[in-house]
Amino acid sequence: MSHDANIGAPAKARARQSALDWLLHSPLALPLVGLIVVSTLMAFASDNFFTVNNILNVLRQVSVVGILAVGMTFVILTGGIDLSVGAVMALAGTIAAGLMVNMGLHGGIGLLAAVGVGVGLGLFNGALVAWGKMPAIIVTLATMGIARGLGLIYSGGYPISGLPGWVSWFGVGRIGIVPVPVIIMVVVYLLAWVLLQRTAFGRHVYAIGGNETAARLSGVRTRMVKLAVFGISGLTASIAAIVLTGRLMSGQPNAGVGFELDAIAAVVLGGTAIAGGRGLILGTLIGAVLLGILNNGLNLMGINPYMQDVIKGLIILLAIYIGREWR
Amino acid sequence: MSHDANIGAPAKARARQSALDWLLHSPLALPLVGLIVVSTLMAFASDNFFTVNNILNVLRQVSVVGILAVGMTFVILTGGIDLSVGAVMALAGTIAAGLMVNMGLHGGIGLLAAVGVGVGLGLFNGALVAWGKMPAIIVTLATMGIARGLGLIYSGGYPISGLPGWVSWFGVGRIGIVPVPVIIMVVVYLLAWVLLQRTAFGRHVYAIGGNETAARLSGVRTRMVKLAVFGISGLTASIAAIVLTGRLMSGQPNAGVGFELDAIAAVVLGGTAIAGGRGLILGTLIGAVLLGILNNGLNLMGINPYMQDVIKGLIILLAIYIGREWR
Amino acid sequence: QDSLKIGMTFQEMNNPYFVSMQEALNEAAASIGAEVVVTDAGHNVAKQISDVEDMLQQGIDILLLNPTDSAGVEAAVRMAKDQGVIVVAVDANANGPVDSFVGSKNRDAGYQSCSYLAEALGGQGEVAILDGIPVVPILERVEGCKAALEEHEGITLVDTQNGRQDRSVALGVVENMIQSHPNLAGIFSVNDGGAMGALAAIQGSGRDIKLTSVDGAPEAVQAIAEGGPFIQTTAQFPRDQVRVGLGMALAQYWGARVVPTEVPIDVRTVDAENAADFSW
Amino acid sequence: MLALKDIRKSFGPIEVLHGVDLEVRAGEVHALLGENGAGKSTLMKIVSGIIQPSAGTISIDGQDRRFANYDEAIAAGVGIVFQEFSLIPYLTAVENMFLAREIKNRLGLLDRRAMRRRAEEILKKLEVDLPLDVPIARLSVAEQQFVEIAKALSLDARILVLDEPTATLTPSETEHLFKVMRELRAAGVAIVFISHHLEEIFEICDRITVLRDGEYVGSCAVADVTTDQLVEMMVGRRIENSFPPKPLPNPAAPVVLEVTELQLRRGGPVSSFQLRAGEILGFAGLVGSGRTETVLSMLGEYPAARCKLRIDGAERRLRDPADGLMHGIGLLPESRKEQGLITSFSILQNVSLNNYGKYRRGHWFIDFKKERACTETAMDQVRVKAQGAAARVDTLSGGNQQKVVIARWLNHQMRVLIFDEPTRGIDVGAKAEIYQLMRDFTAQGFAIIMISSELTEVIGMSDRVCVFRSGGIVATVEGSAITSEEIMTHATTGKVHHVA
Ligand SMILES: Nc1ncnc2c1ncn2[C@@H]1O[C@H](COP(=O)(O)OP(=O)(O)OP(=O)(O)O)[C@@H](O)[C@H]1O
Ligand SMILES: Nc1ncnc2c1ncn2[C@@H]1O[C@H](COP(=O)(O)OP(=O)(O)OP(=O)(O)O)[C@@H](O)[C@H]1O
Ligand SMILES: [Mg+2]
Ligand SMILES: [Mg+2]
Repeated sequence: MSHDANIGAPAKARARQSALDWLLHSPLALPLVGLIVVSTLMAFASDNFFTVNNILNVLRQVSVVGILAVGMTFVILTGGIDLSVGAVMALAGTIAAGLMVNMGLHGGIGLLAAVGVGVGLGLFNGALVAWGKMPAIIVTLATMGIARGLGLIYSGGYPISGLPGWVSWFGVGRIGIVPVPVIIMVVVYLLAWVLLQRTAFGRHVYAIGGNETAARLSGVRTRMVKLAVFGISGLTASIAAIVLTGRLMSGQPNAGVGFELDAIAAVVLGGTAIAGGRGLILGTLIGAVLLGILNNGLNLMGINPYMQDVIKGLIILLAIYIGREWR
Repeated sequence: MSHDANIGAPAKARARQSALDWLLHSPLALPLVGLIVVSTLMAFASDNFFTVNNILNVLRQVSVVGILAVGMTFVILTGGIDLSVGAVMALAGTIAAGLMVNMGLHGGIGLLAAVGVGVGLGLFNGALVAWGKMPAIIVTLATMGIARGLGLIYSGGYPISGLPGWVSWFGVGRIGIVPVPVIIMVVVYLLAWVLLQRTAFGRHVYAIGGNETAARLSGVRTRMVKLAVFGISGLTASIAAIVLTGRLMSGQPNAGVGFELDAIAAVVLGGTAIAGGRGLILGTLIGAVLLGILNNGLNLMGINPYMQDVIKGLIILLAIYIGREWR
Repeated sequence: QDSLKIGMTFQEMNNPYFVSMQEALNEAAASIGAEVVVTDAGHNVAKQISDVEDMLQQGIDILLLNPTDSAGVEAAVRMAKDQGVIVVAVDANANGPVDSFVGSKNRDAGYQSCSYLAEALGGQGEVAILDGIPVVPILERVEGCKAALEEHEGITLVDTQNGRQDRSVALGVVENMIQSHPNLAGIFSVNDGGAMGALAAIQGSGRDIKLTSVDGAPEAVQAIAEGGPFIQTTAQFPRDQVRVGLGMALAQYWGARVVPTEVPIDVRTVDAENAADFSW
Repeated sequence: MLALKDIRKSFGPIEVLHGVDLEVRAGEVHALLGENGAGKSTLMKIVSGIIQPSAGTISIDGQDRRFANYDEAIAAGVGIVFQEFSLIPYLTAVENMFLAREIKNRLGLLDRRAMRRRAEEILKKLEVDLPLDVPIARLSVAEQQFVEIAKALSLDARILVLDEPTATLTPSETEHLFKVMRELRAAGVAIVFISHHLEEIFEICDRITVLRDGEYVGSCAVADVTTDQLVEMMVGRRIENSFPPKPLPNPAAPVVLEVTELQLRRGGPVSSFQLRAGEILGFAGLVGSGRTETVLSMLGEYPAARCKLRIDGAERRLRDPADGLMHGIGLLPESRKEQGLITSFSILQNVSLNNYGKYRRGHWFIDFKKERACTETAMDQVRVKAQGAAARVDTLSGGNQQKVVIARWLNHQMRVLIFDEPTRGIDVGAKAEIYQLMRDFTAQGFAIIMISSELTEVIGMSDRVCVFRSGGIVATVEGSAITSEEIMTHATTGKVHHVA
C-alpha cells in the first residue's frame, strides 16, 4: 500500500518509514493485534483450528458478511450507515431464486435481477439520503422493513428451492482447494481497495466523511458520491445474495437477519471510524475474519452456545479496547 | 415549552413569536405532522381506531419502547447510540423474575435487582465509551450480545414464570381508566424533560452532542456526562423491564429483540438529530406513539402481516421526508 | 350481529409450517363463512400481546393462539377471556385459562427422530444436536431426543449448538460442528428449517453424516425422497392442528360445555420409504 | 502578575516552543506577536491548562502554578478566547456563555432569568445586540466571536487571553472590544492580546512580546518601537509596501460574471453586480450585511429567493458549488475549519481534493507522483510552514491552515475566485504574499471577488467595491472614491430598497 493512500495514519509514521513503525501507527494495528491474539488463543484451545481445511472453512463462512461489509465500509466512510444490507440481500436472493424456479427464466437473468434489486434499493437509499437529506440510519431502517416485507410477499413465506445445480457453485464450489465464495470475496475487496485508494472517487468518499461541508464547498459532488456509496452497498449486498443463495441452494426471504450488525461490527473492528473519514478496507477484511474466527473457534471448543454470546462480546470489547491505544 | 428549550428553530420564528409559527419551525413540527397525518388515515380506515379504549390500548402497547426511547434520547443527544437496551431490558426482567421465583426473595428486591442490572450495564457501557474512548455503537453491540447470553445462561433458556400476582399491576393494572404502564411512561418523560431542559446536566448533554471538544474546553465534565447518559439508558431499560415483566408475567431472556431499533426509530422520528446536539424529549414521545399507531392501525385494518412491514417502512420514510422541510 | 370473526396470532410466518396452517385456516373459515384476521409476532412475545389486544379491539369471537412463549402470553389469554372470547392454543400451549390446546406430541417427535438416527447408525457413534429457539415445543423435542439417545450405549452426544431454526445460521454452525468433530456420524435438528442448513453443510463437507429432524416440511420431504444424508423427519400435521383447533373452538361457540382441554396430535415418521407420498 | 519562564513544548519529536518567556503585569494589555506558526496559540493553551508544557514554569502572583485542565486555570483567574471557536452550535448565546458554569436556583435547576440578565449586561458592555434565544449556529461568524468574548468576560478573569479576537470583526466592532479592554485594564486585569493587525497593537497595547519560530525574540514597550521595527522582529526581515500596485482600470474588459438579480430572502433587497476580467471586486459591509450569503447563494449553496446570473454572457444556474467549479468559479470560505478543510486529511489530500482531473493516470486512477509535485509547488507559492505535504492539516497553525485552502485554488485554473476573508488570521509577511498572488492571478485576466471586513485591505486591493447593507448592495464605488469614509457611510446609512 502506498503511503499517500493511507488516509488516517499519522504523519510521523511516514517520516520514519520503518515498516513496523508504520504498522504500529496505522489504523490496521488494532485489527491485526486482535486477529493475532484471538487466533493464538483459538489455536491453543482447539487442535482443529490451525488446519488448512478449517481456515478455508472460516473464510468461506466469513464470505457473506465479509462481502456485505465492503459496501458498509464505503457508507460508513462517508459518515452514513446502512442497516438494510441483510434484508436487501435476502430480497435479492429470493427474487433471483424465484425468477429461476417459478418463471423458469434463464439463470443469468436471475443473477442480473439480484444485482438489479440490490443496486436499485441501494440507490433508493442513497437518493433519499443525498437529495432527501434524511438521516441514513432511519432511511435504511425503513428500507430494511420494506425489503423484508417484499421478500415475504414475493415468496409467500415459503423458501424457494429447486434451483438449477450450477447455482451451488457460487456457494460451495472450489477452484483448486480455494472455495469460490472466498475468491469472490477477495476480488470484491481488491476492487474496493482500488476504488478507495487509487481513484478520485475514493478520496471524495473519505473527504465527505471528514468534513462534508468543506468537501461540498470545494466542489466535490457530495450528493453523487453519497448516492454511489449506497449503490455500492446495494451491489455488494446482491453479490452476497448470490453467494448465500449458492450456499443455501434456495431463496430465503428471512435470511440474514442481523447480518447488518455483523457487517458493522466487522467494519468497526477493522479500525474504521464510525463517524466516517478514516479507515481502510483491508481493516474491514481483518475485522470480518476476526468475527468469523470467534464464531468458529468457540464452536470448535464446544462452548455452550449461550456462553458463546458472552465470550464473543467480551472479546470484541477487549479487541477494541487494546486497539484504541493505537489510534 | 419555553423558547430556550427549543434548540434548532431558526431566528425568524422567534421574531414573529406566533405559536403556530413557532411550531412550524420547531423540531416538533415533523413528528406532529406525521402523527396527525397517520392518525387521520387510520381513523378513516378503521372505525375501531378513534375510541378511548383503543387509544389507551395503543399507549399501553407503546409504553415499553416509549420508556426505552427516553434513555436512547439522552444517549443520542450526546452523539452516541445504545444498541444494548433491548437485551439489557430482557436481562433485567429475567433476573428480577428469577430472584422472585427461584430464590423466593421479596418482590421489592427483585425490582431493585432489575434496576441494578440495568444501571450497572448502562454504566459499564458508559465507562467504556467515556474512559475507554471506544465507539458507542460497537461497545453497546458487544454488551447486547453479553446481556443476551447472560440472560439465557441464567434462565437456562426457559422463560421464568410463576411470579407473584402483584407484578402484573405494572403491566396490566389501571388507575382509573388509565393503564399503569402509561402512567409510568408519562412520569419518566416528565422527569426526562426536567432533566434535559431545566438542569445544567441537560445543557451539558446537548453541548456534548453539539461539539464535544468545545464542551470539554469550556469545562464540561464530558466523561461524567457520558457515563451518566448511558446509566440513564440502563435505568430506563430496567423500568421498561419492569413494565414488560408485568405484561408478560414472566422473565423472558429472549424478549425485546430488535427493540433497540424501534427505540432509535422513535427518537429519530421525533426529530432528534442522530448526530446529537438537537432534539426534544417530547418529540421522542410523539415518535414512539407514531410507531405504535402504525402497528395498531395496520392490525386494525386487517392488513396482511407481510404487507404491514412494507407500509410501515414507507410511512416512516414519508414522515421523515415531509418533516425534513421544516428543519 | 355480523359474521363470525376468527383471530389467529402466529409466532412467525416466514416458515412454511405456519404458512400452511394459515392456508388451512382460511379454507376452513371460508367454508363456514367466517372472517379471519391473522397477525405475525415475529418471535416477539410483547408484539404478540399487542397483536391480540388489537384483535380484541376488532371484536373477534374466537382466538387461535400460536404462542411465541407459553408463559409470556398469559396476559393476552386473560384479556381475551375477560372479553368472552374463546381461546384455543395451537401447536404450543399457553398459560392461563385456555379453553383447549391442540398440539403435536413434541417429546414423541424428538424421541422418534433420535431413535431412528441411533438405529440408522447401528447404535454406534458420535451425534450432535442442532438446537433452536428455546420455547417449550423445541425444548421438549430435545428432551425426547436425549431420552432416545440414552437408550443406546454406543451413542455419545458430543455437541449441542444453536442454529436458531434458521437455514443460514444453521449452515455455519454445522460447518463448524463438522470441523470440530472428525468422527461425527449423526445430527438431529429440532426442525426442518435448521435441518436444510445442516444438510447443505454436510453435503459441502463431503462427509458421511446422517441427519434427522422434525416437521415434515415440503423441502425436507423432497430431500429425504431423493436419498442422501437427510434420512428422516418426524412429521407434524399443521393443517390438521388448526382444523382440530378450530373445531374445538366452534364446539364451544355453539354451546358445548365439555370440550377436551388438550388434544394431542400424533406425529409420524417420514423416511425414504414413504416420503414420496407424504405432504402436509 | 503572570510570568512564564523557559516554556518548552514538543508535539511528538518536534519541539515547537524552544524556551519562551513572557511577563504580563496587572493592568496592562500585552501583545503577543509572531508569524503564523510562531507558537502564540500554543503558548496560550499552555497558560490556560489545555495542553501541558514539556518544560518550564508558569507563575501567577509569584506562585508556581500548573494547570491540569482549563477548569483549574479558570479557578486561578485565567480566561481565554480561543482562536478556534469553542462554542456549541445548537445552544443559544446565553447557554454557551454559561456552559459548565450555569447559575442555578435553590432547587438545583437552571436559573435562566438570572443567566439571561447577566448575559445582557455583558453584551451591553460590548455594545452588541445579539438574538439571545437562537442557536448560535444561526449567528454570523462575527456575532459568534462576540459570544466567545462575552463568555470569557463572564468568567471575571484576572488574566484574560484574547487569541486573535479581532480577526472576524469590523473596525467599529473592534472599537467596542477595545473600549471594554480599556475598562478591564483600568480595573487591573492583565490582558494578553494576539493579533496580526499591527495598527491595533499600537492602539491598545502597552507592551509587546515577539516570538519567531517558537523562539523568544524579545519584549519591549509599544512606545519604544515603530511598525517597521516590529515587523522586522517578527519576520526577521523587512517587508515593503504590502499592497501591490493596482493596474489601470480597463472598462473594455469583458464581464466574466454578472449577477442580474439576487434576492436573499423574500421581502429583502434585490442586488446586481458585474465582475470584469482582470479585476478585484471588493465586497465591503458590516458584519452580517449578507456578503457571505450572497456568494453562497450564487453558488447554489444557500437557497435564495431569487438568483439569476450570467457567466460569459450566458444565463446559467448553479445548483451547487460543484457546478461553480465546472464553470471555473472557486470559493475560499470564511471559516476554514468548518467549511474549508478536511482535518483528517493531509495537506496534500486537502490541496488536491477537487482537482483530480489534473492527476489522472489512465482514465480513473490518481497519479501520486504528479499529485505530490503539484501540491509542493502550490505549498511553496503560499509558503505553508509544515513538515511536508503529508502532514495532517490539524497539526498546522491557524494561518498555515488558511494557506492550505488558498493553495487548493491556486492549484486550479480558475477564472473566478471568491475569497471570503482571505487573510483572516494571516501574519503580515504571508499577507503580502497572498496579496501578490491575488494580483498575479488577476494579471492573467482572471477575476476575484474579495469579501473582507478589513477596510485597509478592501481599500488597498479592490479595483471596485460593492458596499453591502441589510442583505443587499447599496453602492458600488471605484477608483479614487474608494476611501474608508465613503465605504463606511454607505455601509451604515445606505438606502435599502425592499422588494416583495
Ligand atoms: N497538536 C499539534 N501537533 C503537532 N504540531 C502542532 C500541534 N499544534 C500546533 N502545532 C505546531 O506548533 C506550531 C505553533 O502553532 P500555533 O498554533 O501556536 O501558532 P500561532 O503562532 O498561533 O500561529 P497563527 O498566527 O497562525 O495562529 C506550528 O508549527 C504548528 O504546526
Ligand atoms: N446559517 C444561517 N442561517 C440563518 N441565518 C444566517 C446564517 N448565517 C448567517 N445568517 C444571517 O444572515 C445574515 C448575513 O450573514 P453573512 O454571514 O452573509 O454576513 P457577512 O456580511 O458575510 O458578514 P460576516 O461574514 O462578517 O459575518 C446575518 O444576519 C446572519 O445572522
Ligand atoms: Mg494561533
Ligand atoms: Mg462573511
